[in-house]
Amino acid sequence: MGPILIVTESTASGITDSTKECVGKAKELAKVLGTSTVALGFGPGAVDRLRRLDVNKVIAAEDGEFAVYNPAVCENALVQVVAETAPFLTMIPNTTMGLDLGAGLAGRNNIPLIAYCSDLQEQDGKITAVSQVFAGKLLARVPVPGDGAIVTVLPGSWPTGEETGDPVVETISGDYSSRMRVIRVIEPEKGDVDITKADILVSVGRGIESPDNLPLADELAEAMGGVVSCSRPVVDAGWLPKARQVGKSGQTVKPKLYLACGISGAPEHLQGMRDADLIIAVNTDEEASIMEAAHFGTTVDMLDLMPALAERLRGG
Amino acid sequence: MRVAVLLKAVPDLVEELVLDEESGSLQYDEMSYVPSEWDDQALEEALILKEESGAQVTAIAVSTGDVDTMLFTALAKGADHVVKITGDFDASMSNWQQARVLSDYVREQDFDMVLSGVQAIDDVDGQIPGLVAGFLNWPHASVVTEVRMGGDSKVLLRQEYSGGLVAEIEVESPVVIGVQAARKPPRYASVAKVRQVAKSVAIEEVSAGAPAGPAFADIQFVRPVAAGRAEMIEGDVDAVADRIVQILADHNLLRRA
Amino acid sequence: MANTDTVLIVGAGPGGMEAARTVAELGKKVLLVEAQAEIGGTPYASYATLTPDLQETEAAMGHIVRGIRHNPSIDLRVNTRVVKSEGDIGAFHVTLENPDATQTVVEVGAVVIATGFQHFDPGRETQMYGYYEYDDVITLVDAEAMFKQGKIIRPSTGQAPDSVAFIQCVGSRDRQIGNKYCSKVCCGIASKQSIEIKRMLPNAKVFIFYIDMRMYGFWEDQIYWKAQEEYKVNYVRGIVTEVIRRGGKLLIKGEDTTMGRPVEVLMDLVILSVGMEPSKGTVQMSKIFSVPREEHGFLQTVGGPLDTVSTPVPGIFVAGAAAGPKDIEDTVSMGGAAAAKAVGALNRLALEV
Amino acid sequence: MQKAKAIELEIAVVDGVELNGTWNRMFEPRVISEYDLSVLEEITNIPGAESLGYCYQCGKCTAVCPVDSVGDYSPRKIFRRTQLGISLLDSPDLWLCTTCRNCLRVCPKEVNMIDIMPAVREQAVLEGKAPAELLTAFENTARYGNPIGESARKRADWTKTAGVPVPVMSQKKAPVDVLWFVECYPAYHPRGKEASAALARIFAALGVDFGILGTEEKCAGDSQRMAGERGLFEMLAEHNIKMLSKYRFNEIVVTDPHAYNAFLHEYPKLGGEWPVRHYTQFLAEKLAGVNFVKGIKKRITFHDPCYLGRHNGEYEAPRSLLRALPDVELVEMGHCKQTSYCCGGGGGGMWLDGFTRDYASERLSERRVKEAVEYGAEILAVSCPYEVPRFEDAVKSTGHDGQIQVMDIAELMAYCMGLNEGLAIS
Repeated sequence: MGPILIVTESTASGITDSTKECVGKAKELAKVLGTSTVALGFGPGAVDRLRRLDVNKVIAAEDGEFAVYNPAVCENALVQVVAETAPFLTMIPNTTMGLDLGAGLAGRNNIPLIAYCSDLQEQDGKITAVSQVFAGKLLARVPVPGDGAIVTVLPGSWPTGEETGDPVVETISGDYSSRMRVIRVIEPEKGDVDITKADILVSVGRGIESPDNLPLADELAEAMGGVVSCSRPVVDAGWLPKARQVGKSGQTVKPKLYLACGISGAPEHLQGMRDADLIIAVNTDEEASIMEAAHFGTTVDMLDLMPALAERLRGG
Repeated sequence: MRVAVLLKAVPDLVEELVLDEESGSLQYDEMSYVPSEWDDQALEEALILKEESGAQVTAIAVSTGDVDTMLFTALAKGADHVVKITGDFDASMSNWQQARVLSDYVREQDFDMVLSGVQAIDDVDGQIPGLVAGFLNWPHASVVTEVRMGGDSKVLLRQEYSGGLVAEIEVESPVVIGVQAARKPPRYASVAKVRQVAKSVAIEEVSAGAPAGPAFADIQFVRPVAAGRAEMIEGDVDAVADRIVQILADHNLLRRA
Repeated sequence: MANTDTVLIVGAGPGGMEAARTVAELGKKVLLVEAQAEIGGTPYASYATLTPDLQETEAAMGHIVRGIRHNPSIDLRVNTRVVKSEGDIGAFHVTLENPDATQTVVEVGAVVIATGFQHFDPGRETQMYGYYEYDDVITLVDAEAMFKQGKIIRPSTGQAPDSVAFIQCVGSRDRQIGNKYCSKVCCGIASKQSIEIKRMLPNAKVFIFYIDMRMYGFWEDQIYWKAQEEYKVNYVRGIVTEVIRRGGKLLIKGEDTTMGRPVEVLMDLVILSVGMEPSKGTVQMSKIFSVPREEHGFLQTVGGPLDTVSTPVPGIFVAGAAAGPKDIEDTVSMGGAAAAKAVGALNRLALEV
Repeated sequence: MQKAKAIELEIAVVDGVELNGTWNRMFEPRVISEYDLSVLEEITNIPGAESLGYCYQCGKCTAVCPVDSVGDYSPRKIFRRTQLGISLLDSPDLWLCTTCRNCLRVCPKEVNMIDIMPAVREQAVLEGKAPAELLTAFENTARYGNPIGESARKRADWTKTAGVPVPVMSQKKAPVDVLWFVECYPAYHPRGKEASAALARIFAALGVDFGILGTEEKCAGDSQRMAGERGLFEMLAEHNIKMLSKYRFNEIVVTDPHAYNAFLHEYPKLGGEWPVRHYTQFLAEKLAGVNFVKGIKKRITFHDPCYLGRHNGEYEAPRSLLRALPDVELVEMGHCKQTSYCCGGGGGGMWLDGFTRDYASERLSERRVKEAVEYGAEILAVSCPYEVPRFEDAVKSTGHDGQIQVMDIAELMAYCMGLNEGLAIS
């Protein structure tokens, strides 16, 4: 059986959590399958970044062409590494990189692809991948074929692995050039709030009562690493700009967490947020229709809860 | 510049997905189909390119069901030409197989660029453009939010990464692009216009054989644990706050230090 | 000794002609005196079509004119002026100046004055519309002369205009120039002319700048609505006060009062909707027959709205625009009324005698 | 003094430099330097929009236009702006009209916004110039048969909550007296569903022999027509006519005045001609047989739906129902019957709240709720399914929660008949 190959991803602050989750899972699976793990990393400093990963082997492609992430160049390198190492599983975080490389590799090397994977389960030496299909409305349980597969893994699927390894380090170089060239990478502008892009939304409704209470929401959002959004009455009152409005006449959002505070949940509002992964509703009315859409609900006063929650999250 | 836009109809999630809970198989007959929303974005970006640079836009769909309205709508929106690939296909046809059929057609034609939605929600491989690019061995970029013409048959792309980072990419055609979003919201084709097009323009039909390729055996579908009505968190403010922190931790939503 | 058989009618326009026909029909003799060579008056001489029905003037009035000429009861004297009058009802001794400059005295029982109006002179005093400076500033009357030729052109170039502006109330409703009154017909005539222009030049842009549109009775839908709805004539509330030459065109300046914004727009042709003033003849007849003029300068009548034709002088009646701004309908009606009253006065006199 | 307004372009390029927002601030030219009549000509050449050119600026419409009362809009102003070369096709004015017909009621020149608006909007939709949220409603309607984007299969799900059998024609397989055309908001909106359930119970109590189309029914489409999607309207009408033609019934009863309007005036043109009544008309005739068991000791006012009242002349039927309710005191608002003001939902307004917000000082529904409160009403009774959600929202946003309730006449009637115990009249 071939090794488990993890295509690693890193940002300015180092290896991503999603990569570490793959590493942890790969190690667990390799152990029961009796195979090894290999991590492939791109870009300058890849050797240093991957040196402590808990894998058996690290392959680093550091040279000039890898100075910035270039989908076609990385795909060329990956195709070669896969040809040489013949992995059983190729795991890639299901980010832009995963969407670039997973399908491209699958097509070029004729390997089945399982995307939007949220779990890999082992039983009797067989691996079953769980893939989110139909926008998460269903999960597909896919037996990984004996010849292996490529899986692109949704961030947040597993706990992150530890960086306590001492792998063999190999660097590769060659002609991976492509007709594709990255001209520049642009940093996001600071201060712009696009609630459709936020993973976490602290959304306030009429229950905020007064604009004087908005700092409570701001502080909570900051503590959670999220952004403040709202329902229409708050915009109508002029307390928050239109760009923050969730709902039929505002934005449609699909965050990982939607914390609805003091929002009753008019159908027009639900239309804009019902696809959030996790919805927690804070509303003194247990019968409010937001409770139908929410996963968790509470009837405590949002104005008390927000600071209490912020304090815990800052403290943690 | 000839641009191919690959369109796919996917099950409409507004309708309940009907599942045989015993066998874990999907009841495809019970589904109603809508154009994949990302394909709509790809078509829009192609039409913007047409307006900017006079590109010739061909919309292509594999006939896994009724795709005519989708193709007529593409014409009504401004596509120059539409192609339906026919064969012994049905709604259960995998993305892999569709990508095969589409790439075979694209290879024979003289397209400079292939645009399609970055995601297709109805299959485990989830992505037509990457597979098509792989089969064609053309360069490919996903999560693209802008496509423009550069000089010398070059194409300029904007690719988005998490955290709001954006890369500007230049690529010599031919290229395959997985479109996340067009620069403008997809345009609306009025019903009158679609009906008029349907009466006056014919869809080109091209037949294809059944594609071979990796297929997953025994995919089982299950419903995620149903959310239903909110689980009420009881207790005073402190108890509730503690519980919410725990829920966030369970969902990997706590900020990591 | 009284002459109860003959009515003198001064002026052979629509009012005078109708008075003459009516007197003749009522069995009296008519002496119809017209200073011009032709009869028919201002509309017949100057207007290509009539307001409000856009009938061609010749077709509408020709048979009336011919009827007057051939009526045995009507003694028509053209190129003839009234120069003097003495006596009273039943015995007016009126001196006529014949075409050969000789004078004749006639005796008549009653008189109908139908000496009409003249158009306001747009060059006068405060009116700064450049009528005498710019070829392409014309009046309603000039426009009618062109319509008679079957065309409308910019006099400066001989070409058809692309844009035409009517300016309403020129010479009317203005205390400073001494004409406080509304001339009554110009809104209708401008609308009628705008329809004619659009018929000849469907692509021309035609504007009417107005203070208020004064469309009496049926004129509202017969001309105003028709011009706007069928002929796409543009009515803009707010009067133009300045016309200056810019390039080969005319820059008109005014205020669009509906929008509350100034207007400075280029036009090819500007048509001044000039109003009515008492004609010279009317002023002279006032002196000759000692009929006082009312405060606006027209012949005075005594009955207010209830008697529109009797003057303060017994036996002397007035018809048409000699008594104030009138459209043709009013003028003709007054002609009939004045004739009836004149014949009636003579009949009463005959009974007394 | 009226000052010239500042205008900002989203992006202005000056010497190759992009200037956005306040950096390219300019002032609207004060002087009118051209009357670009091509624009007026373009608009009035659209079949149906001819009468815009008839306006003679009397201003009667401005006085009665509900939209002008919250903004700067009226047919007179539209004509003048168009005459000055501002194209209605590109102007937000095009989407503000709710087709309430109050202007046409007073217009001496019969400038007919009821014809002009759909005609010009249709052109704008063709040119891709319609607001996005409206297009979403169109797309939903085309796809699901309802503008809300709810599952077509769930159109009859509300019947489960009715508590009485609601026969669906395809299952009943027998002729009925009354074919009840339910419409979208009564089938899907939570408050609409409550009113539908109440009406079903009233029908059952009165022994009405009725049936519904269920999932065979699609939106009647009248508001989509008024909002500029005639093609969509025709598609829906063809579908509904085809479905209705399968069954035998004596008359159609509709919940929605917009559907009433369509069945009365538009469907016959497409071959679908049946006797049709609004449910208030139907019930008003049956009042003698109604057994009221309790009263409502409240002051109730009635909001006339534009498409029942001004469009189709029915003012009395809903009032006769309200007057019949025991203990009720019916009060009239200043704007009532012929002079009633719009709730803001008609002519596509239902799907343009986000757009309209930027051009109005408040929503029309808020104006109306304030008026109802001003006249001392404790219950605002309605008979159009657009209105319960609109007015309930407005009650909250104007701070009148607890002071006035919004109820469909069917809900009130069912309550007094002892068929609506759940209704909380506070």
